[in-house]
Parts: sequence; structure tokens; C-alpha cells
Amino acid sequence: MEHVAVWIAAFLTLGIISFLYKDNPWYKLSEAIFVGISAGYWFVVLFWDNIYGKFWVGVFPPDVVDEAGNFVSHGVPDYALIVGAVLGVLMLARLLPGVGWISRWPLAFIVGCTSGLYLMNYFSSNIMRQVQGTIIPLFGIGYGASVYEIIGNIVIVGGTFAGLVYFFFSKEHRGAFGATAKVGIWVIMITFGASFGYTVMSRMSLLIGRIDFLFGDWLGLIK
Amino acid sequence: MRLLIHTTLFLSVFIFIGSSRIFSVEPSPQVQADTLVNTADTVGVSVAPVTSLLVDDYKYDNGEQLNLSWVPSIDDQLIDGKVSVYRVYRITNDSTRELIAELPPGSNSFTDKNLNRHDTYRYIVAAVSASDDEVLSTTTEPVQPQREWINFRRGYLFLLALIIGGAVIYYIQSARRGKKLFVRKIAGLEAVDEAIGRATEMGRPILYIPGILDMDDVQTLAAITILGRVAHQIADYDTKIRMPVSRSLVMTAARETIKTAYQTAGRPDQYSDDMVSYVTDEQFGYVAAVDGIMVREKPATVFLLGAFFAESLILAETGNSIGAIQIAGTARPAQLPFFIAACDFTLIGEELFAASAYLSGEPKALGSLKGQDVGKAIAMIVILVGVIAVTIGNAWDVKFMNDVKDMLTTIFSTQ
Amino acid sequence: MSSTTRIRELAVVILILVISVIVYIGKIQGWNNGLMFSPAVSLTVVIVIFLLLLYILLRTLQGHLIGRRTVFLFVGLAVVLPFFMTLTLKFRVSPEVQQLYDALSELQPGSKVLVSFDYDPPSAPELQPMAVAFLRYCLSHDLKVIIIGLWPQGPQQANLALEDALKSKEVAAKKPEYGVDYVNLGFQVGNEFVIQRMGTDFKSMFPKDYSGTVYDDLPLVRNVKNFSNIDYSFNLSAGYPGTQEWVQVAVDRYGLKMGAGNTAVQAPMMYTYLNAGQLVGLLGGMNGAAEFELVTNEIGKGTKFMLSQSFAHMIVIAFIIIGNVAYFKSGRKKKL
Amino acid sequence: MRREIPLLITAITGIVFVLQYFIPHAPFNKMNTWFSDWFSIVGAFAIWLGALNLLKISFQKIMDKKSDWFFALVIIISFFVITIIGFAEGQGFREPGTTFSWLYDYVYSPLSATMFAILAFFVASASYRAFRARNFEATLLLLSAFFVMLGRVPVGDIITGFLPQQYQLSQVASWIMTFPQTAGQRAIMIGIALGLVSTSLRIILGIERSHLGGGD
Repeated sequence: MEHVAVWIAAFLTLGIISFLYKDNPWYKLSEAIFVGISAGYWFVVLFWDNIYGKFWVGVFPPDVVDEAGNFVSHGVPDYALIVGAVLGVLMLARLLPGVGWISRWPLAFIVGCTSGLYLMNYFSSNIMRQVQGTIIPLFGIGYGASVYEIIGNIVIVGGTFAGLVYFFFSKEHRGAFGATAKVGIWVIMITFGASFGYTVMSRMSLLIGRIDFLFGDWLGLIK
Repeated sequence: MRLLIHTTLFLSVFIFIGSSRIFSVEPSPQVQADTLVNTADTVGVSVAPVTSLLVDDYKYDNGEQLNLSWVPSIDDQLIDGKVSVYRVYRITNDSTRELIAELPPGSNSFTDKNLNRHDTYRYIVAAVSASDDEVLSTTTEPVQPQREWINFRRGYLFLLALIIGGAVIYYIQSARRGKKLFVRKIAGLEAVDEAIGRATEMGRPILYIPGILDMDDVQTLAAITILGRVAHQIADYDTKIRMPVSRSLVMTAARETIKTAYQTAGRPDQYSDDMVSYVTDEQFGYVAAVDGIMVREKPATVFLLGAFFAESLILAETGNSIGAIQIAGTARPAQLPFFIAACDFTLIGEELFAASAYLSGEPKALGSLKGQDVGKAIAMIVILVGVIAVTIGNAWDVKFMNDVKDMLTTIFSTQ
Repeated sequence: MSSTTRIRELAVVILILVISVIVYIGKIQGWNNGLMFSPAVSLTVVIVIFLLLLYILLRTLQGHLIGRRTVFLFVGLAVVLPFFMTLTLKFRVSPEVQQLYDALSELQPGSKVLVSFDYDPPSAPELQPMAVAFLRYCLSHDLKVIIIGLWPQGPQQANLALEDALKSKEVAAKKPEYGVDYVNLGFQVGNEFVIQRMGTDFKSMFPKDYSGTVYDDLPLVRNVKNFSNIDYSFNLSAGYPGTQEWVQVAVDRYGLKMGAGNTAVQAPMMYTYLNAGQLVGLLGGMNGAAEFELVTNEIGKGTKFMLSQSFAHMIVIAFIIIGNVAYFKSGRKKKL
Repeated sequence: MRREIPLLITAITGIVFVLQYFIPHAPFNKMNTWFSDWFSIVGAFAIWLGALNLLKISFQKIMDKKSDWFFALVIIISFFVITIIGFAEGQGFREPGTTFSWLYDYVYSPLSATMFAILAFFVASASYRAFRARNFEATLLLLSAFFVMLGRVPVGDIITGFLPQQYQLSQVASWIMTFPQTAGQRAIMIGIALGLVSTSLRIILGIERSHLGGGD
């Protein structure tokens, strides 16, 4: 069985890689399997974890037993979860013609939850804390920083400021304001360059992982 | 009108909370243990006990925490310290004492968490010598953790959120009342006309890719808005457009947009549903199809606007290899580098939304853009003032500057 | 497409299959024991690749862009060949990795460390080496490890990492015991909501561990109520939910001390959190893993893959340079 | 009513989550618990919706005998194979040794991992064929990418081994990542967060309702 398994994995891996040559039936087959399997995977996982694990077990809790398996007490059901399940079923109404509008209710709930949560989370961590983190001394007698750090701090403060200027849409980019925006776009370009480098790094690592599988686990050529 | 009701609702809730501050319970006075009565009951005392053991309520919580503080044992020295550990004991509702924490030498405070606000608690802190001799402090008076209604530690956060949120609402309202809101020129947008003109001259089609997400994504919405403008010009010049999409809803929306543009231009007969076609939902399947279209039909201009993922670089590369003028834009930072390096014009992040607000002139889009600018202005001013204050305060030890800096860091802290 | 090309393509596929069958039988029968180039061969290979790149440069300068497939072939070679080379490379530990390690090494023995596994197998090449190295360090330094996962596949990856970590000699000498020295609480649905509710109560989110043992029967976590009982936490993240959500909820709301290991794609963004003090340290991508292995003195997969990684980067850079040289030489013509 | 109720639901849930941030106890903590549980359950159904939609499209393809009908059939078959096994194996479907975990390890993982791995090839080809220093901005981008890519692997320091240590490529890469990169990321992060905050606010207040379909 183990031999079959590793061959199937290798067959599918090569199928995807064959896309590099051109779009072909082997790739299409592997892709179709991928699409079907991944949709099914999430279907099953969400059923057992969310719908069974969260809803069913919550509403019909198993009895509490001690270590020997003797009955101690009945579990406490949480009937509030039924609301969640009802909303969930309404979601599927979208598939039916005529009553599709009712799927807006659960959608509205989902959107409300994420909006409410994001509003404060992003405001505090990604705005407030970032502004606070930028308030740093540039240089000074009481501040024992090296030249390396002083230049760095100036770059962080100036760069963040100029970057914000670039994304400021209420004022035309002219004069000193325009010059600052220019610096801002330079800093942003350096940022993109770095993240480009990191993306290349990431993709290459994943490829290395697959090569390790093909030549190591499958063919046994790597020591 | 509805907006007004919503806003009032929202604000009144906040005002309710704000007013409850006035009625919030004053924190209970600190309970100080009588340090003179030393209840050390161990034989062979080898270290001095801790003194001035204080317990008080932890502020702004749900009544679950108490703060303990004390002066360490005089035998707890940095060099040759005799205290090996401090043990904190708790007595809940007159039951027996239980060990709740062991702290290293040098400790002088502890926060006891996970308490119940209906119970009373007393504490004892023991200094323990190397030979494990325990010396107990006095026992504190019984105390109950207090519950505070609102976490005022986050008061400033609330205030700032209110200012920026208020600005968004204010600008949306004034845009609705017909006030003109200024938005600066955006470089990529000016290239749109030129790019369409080029396609017309060359007699080759325009390819418009609206990303791979559905209509519920703001980036796709922005792409469709910009399509509206592009379509108007295409209808005027009678240029061909090809628009393969990966979502059926996007297809419907795009067809409607282009159709309207042709009707406005007075050429409804020139419009055909074939301009927009659904390909497939699968990411790489879609990419392969679009690649094929690019290579076969050699469009003169390619628009890549919307939400893109890993496919961004494949599309940008193919478009580049056929020599097309490419105008790209997305709000996904990870994909932007590929567009910038391989396309002629790129709308970076928020510029995509700004462009769509600018073109559509929708009050809600323009208004929030303005509101966000208020947020950015606050951030810029605070950074500027804060950095100057901290630098001067640091270099010349100016008290006023240090105060300014402290104030700003307090306001912008989230804990 | 003509039928001859189709036959040719089929022939190539069959050839590849036949070769792999032979090699595979060789593996089972023990004929091949792994392939290794001698230093001389390695050097020759490097020089040949270099010469070929020069040839591409010449062709490009003449105005002929080489095809995609040729580029693909070069990338393939650059990644595959280093696997068979014996070259050791020295590298340096970057400050963010050092900070993460310093914060970890300051912990008292017996401190409780929370590790969240928020990734799945596709990102494993980058994150698994970090996980193994981190667990190995904790278990060999008497730090108590509590594992959870916000991605359904996370706890499975954690078990694989634990298996590897327990093989190490230093860890084996400590004889760590499940439930006392480390525990895997499994996966829970709810993304950042899980983090938020862990802020008040771990047990309500993880009533049982991965293998079904009741929370209170695990000595390690019995007294762990919420984040205030955790001394350090480490988040291995490949996307959403991940480090950003942990920072927003656990760090900024509940004051948890946290270090993070990220895939290289999202690592750059985390530097802002690092700079603002929301993270104590950061491992980014496979080289972050290799640096952490270096600082903890354990060689693992991260270090082993560094050679291939180096070659891959060099190839990409070489291609960027070649393309741009030709572009400027041709007077910035659009086609180049 | 078809419009008002969804708007009301959104407003209430949104406001509860905002208030919970400032009032961390009853009744908001209880509501938070409920809402987050419901959220997980509804979320599961939402993803089911996607899967069912995929099945619908695939069935249509087969019915219409589109050119790719065979692959649509493969999608349906593989979907049913894994779901039937997953449901049959009960709650412990993920444990090592089950058929479901076998499918996961030897079919799903290699496929999804390879999907991302092949991007490595496209990055290289795009680098060669399309990434040009066509203006000052693009030049800056490529330069910074150059330093970071070389500095983050051991080769960088070997190439610049003749320089003093603090000027070697690994240090340059570190400097770029820690300072200018962080500054740029921070500006982008604040901008995106402000956008998210204003969008969330619009949604909660009912100004933005495009997610419910249709305009005003």
C-alpha cells in the first residue's frame, strides 16, 4: 500500500508540473482531482468540526461520565446554538429560486460580525499601535544609538510619513508636498522590492520541498 | 433619512455609555495590612518577612482581578540575597489558605486573576529562605474584586475612533448634499485614454481582466466601476473589447455595464454579449484560458484591475511578451511588485479605490476616501509632533517635550 | 498539432516512467543508496550552468528572447542539482531571529510556552523546520509546551514535528512526558474568535486534547486559565488566521508575549509589528528556519535546503540581470 | 422588509462586537460567545454553498456535453469519494491510519503543494522576460529585490566576503528589511486599516449595502 501511495502522490505531482510544458490532459486530470478533493475535504471537515462538533454536540451534549465510565450527570445543552444552525440553513436558500432573498439574513449576520470585529482590531493594532511605534527619538545625548540606528530611525519616521503623504488624496502633489509624496513612493517601491524578494524565496522553498519529495521520498536518490 | 436614524442610534448608545461613566462605582479604598503585627509562626527564622503588603482592585475589568504589592524582604539583596522564592497564599471566603504563585527574588507585586467578584479574598506573602524556611507576612483584610462597567483604559481609543468615524460620516453626508469633494489626479487613470486610443489606432482589441474574486469583493467592484468609464470610450471610438471572467456574477455585472455604455453612446446595436465571457472558476484553468486569448488575439491594451493572487505574474508576463500596454491595479500588497515590474501603469493599493471613487463620483465612496484622509492627517501630525517632542525631550531633557511625548504615547496605546 | 509531435511527447512520458520505475526498484532493492557528487563534479556543474547563462546573455543581446520552457529547465536544474552537492555554506543570524531566541532563552525552566500551528502541508517546507527546531529547544530546556491549532491541519503537523523533535538526543535525555511536559490540545474552529475566547478561558475552547483526554486530567494545563498563565508564545503562520490575528487579539488586548514564524510571503508585513514591539522576534521563511537552527545549534532541514535556495535565488537574479542588460542595450525597446 | 431586516441584523451584530471591546462583561461577553459560535456554524454552511455551486456547474457541463465534460465528471467523482469516506469514518476521520487521512496525505497535500511550487518557475520566467527597470521606481524595486534575495541566502556574504562585515550583503538585506521596508509596510498598513475601518463603519451603519446585492 505504501508503494501505491507514494506512486499516486508522485503521479499527481508530475501531472501538475507537466503544466510547465503546456496545458495537457495529465494536468487537467490532476487539476480536476484537486478541485474535487479540496471542495470535498472542506465539506467533510466543516461538517464534523463546526456542524457536528459545535452545533450537535452543543445542543445534545453527551452525559458526563467518570473515568470508569459511570454516569455522573447529564450534559448541559446550549439551545442558543440552534439560532446559528437556522441561520446556516437559510444560507442554503440561495440555491433555491424564489426564496433566495432570505439568504441575505445569514449573510448580513456574517458581514456584521466581521465588520464589528475588524473595526476595533484593525483600528487598535494596525493604526494606533503603528502610530505609537513610529514615535521614536531620532538622535540625542541621552539616547545611546549607533549611527546605523540613527539613520534607520530617520528612515522609519520619514518613510512612514512620506508614504502616508503619497496615499493622501485630498491635496494635489505639488511643491514640498509633492516632493514628500515622491519620497514616499520610493520608500514604497523599496518595500515592494523586498516583498518581491521574499515571495521568490517562498515559492522556491515550496519547490524545494516538492523536489525533496520526488527525489528523496519517491526515488530515494537524495541521501 | 435612514442614515440619520442609524447614526442617531449609534451615537445614542455611545452617549449612554459615556454618561454611565459618571455613575460608575468609585474604586474601593486600598486595604492596608497591619504590618506591625507580625504573625510569623515558623521556628528558626532566617529571612525577614515582606512588609507593607497591599491589596487593591484591578481597574476596568469584569471584577476578576486583584493587585498585590509589597516591599520585599530586607534580606532580598541583589548580591548575596538570602531569599530564594516568594510564595503567595490566598484565603478565599475564610477557607484554608492555598498556594497560588511562586515568584523569584526581587518581586514586589502580583496580579491575581480569575477571581469571582462575589467572593472575598485575603492574602499572605511568604519569604522563603534557601533552607526552605517560610516567613509569613501579615494577612490582609478581606477584599472583594470590583467590576467596572467600562474599560476606560481604552477611552482615548474610543475617542479617536469616534473622530475618524465621524469624519467619514460627515463627508459622506456633505457629498450627498452635493458638495464637491476634491480628489487628486491619479497617474494611472490619465493613461487610460491614451491606452484606449492606441488600441483604436492599431485596430486591435482591448483585454479587460477584473481579477478572480466575486462581486462581493470591493476590488472587483472598483474594477467594474472603472470598466464603466472605459466602456464609454470604447463605445465612442468603436474599439473592440474582450473580457473573460471567472465568476458568473461578474459576467452579468460586466455585461450590464458595457451595454449601458453602448446605449448612452447611441449605438446599442454595436453591443454584443460575446464581449464578456465566463471561462471557469478554477484559478489556473482561468489563467491558461486568458493566456491563450492573449497569445492568439494580441490585444493592444490589457487592463488587470481587481483582486489578483498568484496568477498576477503569469498574466503580466504574457501581456508584456505580446507587447501590449498594460494598466494594472490591485489592493493586494503581495501581488503589486509583479505588476509594477511588468506593467506600464499600476494603481497601488488605495489608488484603485480612489480611482473608482473619482470616476464614479459616488458620495459614499468619495466621502469615505475623505474620512480616511482625515485619519491619515491625524496619523501624520501625531508622528511629526511626537517625533520632534521625543527627540528634543531626549536630547536636551526638556520636561514639556517629554510630557507631550508621554501624552501621545498614552493616547495611542491600546492596553 | 501534428501526430508526430504527439507520438514524441508520449514517448518522452513513457521514457520518464520507465526510468522512474527502474530507479524505484533500485531503491527497494537497495541498489542505489542516494547519489552524491564529488566536489570536482559539483564545481563542474556550477561552471557549466554559468557558461550556459552566458550563452543566454549572448542570445538575448542579439535580440532573441529564449523561451519560457528553457527558463523553466534552468530553474529545475538550479533547484535539483544542489541536492546532490557537498558544499557547506556559512550564514549569519539576523537580528530578528536573535531577538526571538534571546526572549526564549531568558525563560525560567518550567515556563509555559504556547505554540499555535496555523498552517497546512503546502507551507510545510518553510514552517516545519521552524516547528521542529523550536520544539526541540523547548523540550530540551525544560520549557512546557502547549500546542493548539487554528487551522484544521495544524495539530497533525504538530504531531509530525513532535515526532522529529523527540528523536533528538538532548530531548530524549530529558524523557519528556505527554501531559506533563507537552500537550497537544488540537484544533478548534472559529479563527480569531478562538483567540478572543482563549483570553478569558482556555478550557471552554479546548475541553479535550487531541486524543480525547479531558482538559482537567492534563497536569500541564490544569492550572492554565487564560493567556495570563502563559509566559511565551510562538505562532507558526501561513496566512489567515495567523500572526496578524494573534497580534490583534492576544497581544494587543491581552498582553501576551509572542514570537512568530511566518512563510516568506507574509513575513515582510510582520516587520511592522516587530518594530512596534508587538512581536518579540520573527523567523521568516526557510532561511529564518535555518538561522534558528544555527542559533540553537541543531542542523535540520532548513540548513540542508539552503544550498538549493541559494542557487535558486542566483538563477532568478541572473535572469533579471540578463533581461535588463539586453533591454538597455536594445535602446529600451518594448519587446525586450 | 426584505431590506430592513438584514440591515438591522448587520447593525446589531456589528455594534455588539464594537461595544464588547469597551465593555468586557455581561451582557456583551455572553453575546460575543453566542455570536462567535453562530459565526462558525454559519461559516460552515457558507462554504457548503460554494461546494454545492461547484457541483451544480460541473453537472451542467456534463449535461451540455461541453468539451471539458470528462474533467467535470472527475471533479464530481473525486468530490463524492472523499465526502463519502469522510462521513463514513465518523468523527475520528482525521486520525492517522484512516482512509480520509490517506487521501489527505497522498492526494490532497501533494496536489496543493505542487500548485504553489510551480509558481517558482513562473517567477523566474517573468523575471527574465518582463521585469525591466523601465523607470526610476521600477529600478528601485528591482535593486531592493536584488539585495534582499542575495542577502538572505549564504551566497550573498560569499560574494561580498572582501568587504568589512557590516557592509556585507546579509547586513544590507537586514537593514532594508528593518528600516525602509518597515516604513513602507507601515504606511501601507495604516492606509489599508483606515480603509477597512471606514468600510466596516459604512456596513454597520447601513450606508454600504452592496454585499446584500443591488444598489440603493
